[in-house]
Amino acid sequence: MKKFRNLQCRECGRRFPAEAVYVCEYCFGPLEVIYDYGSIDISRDSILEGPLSLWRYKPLLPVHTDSPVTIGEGLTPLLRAGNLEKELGLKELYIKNDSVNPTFSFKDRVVTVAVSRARELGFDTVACASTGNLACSVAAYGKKAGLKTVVFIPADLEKGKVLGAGIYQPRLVGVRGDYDQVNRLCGELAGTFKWGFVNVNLRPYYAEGSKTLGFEVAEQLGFRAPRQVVVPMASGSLLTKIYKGLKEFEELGIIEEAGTRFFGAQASGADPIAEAVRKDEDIIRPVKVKTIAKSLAIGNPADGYYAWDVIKKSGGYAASVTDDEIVEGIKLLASTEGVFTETAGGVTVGVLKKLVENGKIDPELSVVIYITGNGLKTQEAVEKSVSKIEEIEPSLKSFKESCPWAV
Amino acid sequence: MKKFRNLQCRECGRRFPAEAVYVCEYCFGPLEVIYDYGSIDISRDSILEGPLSLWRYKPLLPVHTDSPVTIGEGLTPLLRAGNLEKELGLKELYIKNDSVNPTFSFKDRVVTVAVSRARELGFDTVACASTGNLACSVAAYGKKAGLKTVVFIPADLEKGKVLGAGIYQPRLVGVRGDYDQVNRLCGELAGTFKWGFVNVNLRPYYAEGSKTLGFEVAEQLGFRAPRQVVVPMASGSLLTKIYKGLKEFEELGIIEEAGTRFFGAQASGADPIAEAVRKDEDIIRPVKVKTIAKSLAIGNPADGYYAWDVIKKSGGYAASVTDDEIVEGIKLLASTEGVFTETAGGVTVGVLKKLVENGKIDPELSVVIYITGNGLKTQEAVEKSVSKIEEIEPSLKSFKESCPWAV
Amino acid sequence: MIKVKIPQPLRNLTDGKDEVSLEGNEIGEILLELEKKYPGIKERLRDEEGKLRRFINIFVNGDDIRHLEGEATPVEERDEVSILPAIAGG
Amino acid sequence: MIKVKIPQPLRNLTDGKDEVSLEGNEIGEILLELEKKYPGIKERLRDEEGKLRRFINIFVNGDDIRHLEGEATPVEERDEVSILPAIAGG
Repeated sequence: MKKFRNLQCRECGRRFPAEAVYVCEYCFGPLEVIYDYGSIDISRDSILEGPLSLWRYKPLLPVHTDSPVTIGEGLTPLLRAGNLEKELGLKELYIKNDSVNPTFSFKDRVVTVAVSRARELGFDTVACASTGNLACSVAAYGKKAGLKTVVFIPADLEKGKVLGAGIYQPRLVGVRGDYDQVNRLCGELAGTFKWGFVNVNLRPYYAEGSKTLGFEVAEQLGFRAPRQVVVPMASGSLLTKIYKGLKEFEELGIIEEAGTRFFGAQASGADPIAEAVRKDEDIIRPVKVKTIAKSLAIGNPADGYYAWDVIKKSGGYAASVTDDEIVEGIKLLASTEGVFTETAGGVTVGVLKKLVENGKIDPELSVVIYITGNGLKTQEAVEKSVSKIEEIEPSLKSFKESCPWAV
Repeated sequence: MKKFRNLQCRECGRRFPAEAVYVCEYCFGPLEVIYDYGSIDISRDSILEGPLSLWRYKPLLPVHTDSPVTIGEGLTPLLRAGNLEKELGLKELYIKNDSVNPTFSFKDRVVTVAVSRARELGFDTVACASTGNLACSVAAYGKKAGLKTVVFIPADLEKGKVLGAGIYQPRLVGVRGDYDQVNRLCGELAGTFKWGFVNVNLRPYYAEGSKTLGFEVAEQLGFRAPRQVVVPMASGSLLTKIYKGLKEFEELGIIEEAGTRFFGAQASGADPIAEAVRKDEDIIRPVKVKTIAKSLAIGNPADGYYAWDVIKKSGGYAASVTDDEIVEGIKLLASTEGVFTETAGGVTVGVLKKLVENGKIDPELSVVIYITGNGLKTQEAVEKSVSKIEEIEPSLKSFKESCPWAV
Repeated sequence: MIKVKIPQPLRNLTDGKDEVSLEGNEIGEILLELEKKYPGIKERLRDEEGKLRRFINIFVNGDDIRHLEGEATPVEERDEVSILPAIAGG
Repeated sequence: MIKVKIPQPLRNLTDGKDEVSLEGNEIGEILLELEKKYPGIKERLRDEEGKLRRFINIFVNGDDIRHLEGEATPVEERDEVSILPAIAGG
């Protein structure tokens, strides 16, 4: 008995075979993997006995293979944030630190699933359109899988991200245009070449990897769901999948129902979902993006409606923060909890602060914030915000003279 | 019953109280924590039920506190390296990927122990002398511990490492001189200020953190020791402590004795230990260092004699590699296994290759290589070694014309 | 004539063409022409109430018509109109 | 006179002084003077066979004497001699 056979359109409900399909051919709605939960065997014990990676949740991931393509992704630390609790006046705050995945962002969760599925579907080439983090991840997993690997990026991408992907030696195609154009080109290429584009024709499988950020947090809290979560939003997919992960655990009896409230975090220059929540309108109006949080810079989010829906029905909220608040968020997290995150993490911390201050987040209930990427990849954003060097000669005398604070 | 009360000189055997002592006051030998193993309660089960961090081995670490200063360090992935096995003709190769620690190097293992001990000993300030990785780690853990934090670095350190430490907002003192001079100054300061210098007066506790790289690998192999290990060497401390970790597990009955052979990896421009092994002399001659592997650039290694001794008595060997071989090692690991390491990791991979080629490593027996740091911190070393970008216009036509390899 | 790029899922309705040329001064008129010329397209683009489905995106020279004047957005010779699904993260 | 920097563990033998001035043309002579002037220092610096202990490092103007001519390394006015433990990683 196979645990999944079909994809289903979230809009019109039409079903498709579980192959590499782009979007619903009828209405363009996103497709989702449909599981036969009755045939799925998973329990607290089976999870605890599983590997020290997200593959301990394999029964709930859309691959059949017994040898997924893995580099040890997932099972990242969940940290109790005592200093930040005091700073913000919260009772119980946790950081899910996903900056320590193999290629240093949460994208490894979705890519390990997508590349495993690509190999299972018989592709000999994997590809993606990316602004950085996804490029690094696809390059690494494609090589690990022994597949041909082609990564499409905007030609003017920051040096650090080009290097972070190029080191794995993939084909690296720089498209003269913005991420939008790169993505559209990949949509066209997916119809022309028989390649597995992880975030295009493999998207239904790819997206399921994000559920593991729901599973893990629940497991790490002792198999209970957090009462409140703050999740960064670009396309909105991550938030909806964390919700789905918690729901699956609830329905399978692995955790109790907790009524988790979902809070969405966006950057002010790219916040169509947060804007719809604020205005209490169920229309996501596309925007032209402008923010230092490039990994969140999507103006027309594919899963925006579903993210909006989860936020509303869970009793959560959404907010956005400016570039300055993003940098302050990065500094705050580093200097209180020792976690150095990229700009997207600054968005999450900044939004947490804002939602505590305006009373949307209940300070008495547990909160988990999702930190999805690594600060070493967006160094330019904080160059002016690190400690100044106090220069001295190599002598006790010079130190005492130059650093009068030393006692 | 306390599990430890004393430090002991490895040279002359004199004992000292377990406080913040620099070196043996009598003969300058390094001091080591002495445990009362009879009072230590640890088993496979107690380990498996422990936290998902290196604190699952707490009974064998030199702190008494129940609340160590932690950011989720350790329990990093041990990866089966199938592609690299084929490339090098090995039967069973594993990568211990320590680049995904909270501040992205293995230094978090030693610093979590040192800072926890510093707090326990009543220090209100932690400090260190560093070339980069240690600076990042002490800055993060010092802040997390709520202690005053002072980091000493050479004033001309690379921007990326200054930023990686400075983001946590420590006091950052740039000493006009090389690492040698920074270290000597800190030796003097440790005698003047009542501060805990993690790699000076807290060194006996600090160094014990490295044992966890022995414990974890054994646990992750299903509670058995690897037959061969390749370990990068700067001061030589890491190699001797991995040995000590395996020995402790053997003596406590947690693993069977395996006769693990220890292989040491150094950079050609900083290889006094490897040189002594090659010449089969028990004298470590200090050298003036010159290598791109800055985190291994120690010319007069404090634990060189002990590392040499472990290598010799275990039936292992040592080798060193040039700057070019280091870069090739980084590329090889990234393009086969999807792991992006810093220059020290390139040294380890390059030495592995060399020792397989010259027959010192037995290809039939299991090998574990220790990857201790993250490639995003030494980007300048590989700038010229990443995939070239192939630039195109955002159209199918331009793609097909410019990338004839695409089929 | 205005060039309209047809996405893959709709090409079985346009005889496999990935681009068609149509007359019209506004997006609304262009879509009407498209729907007339290729029966079946209308129900793919619009819901029961006749509104454009929410995952259908229409661009004029790369700009989403929701940034412009919606279906009243004017078009002229040499403009390029594209019909595309929403963008996934990356 | 040559200035010799005394490390902390030996200062209880030098009346707490962190620097002493001594006569001599070679490191060996300087050490002999030091050992004479401050009884007890000799056994701290040397093993039973009279060799410098392996964790004792002696520098002339920042250079390890093992890079130079060992105890035969010449010294002259204004040179700075330091006695230091080996360096730990960082």
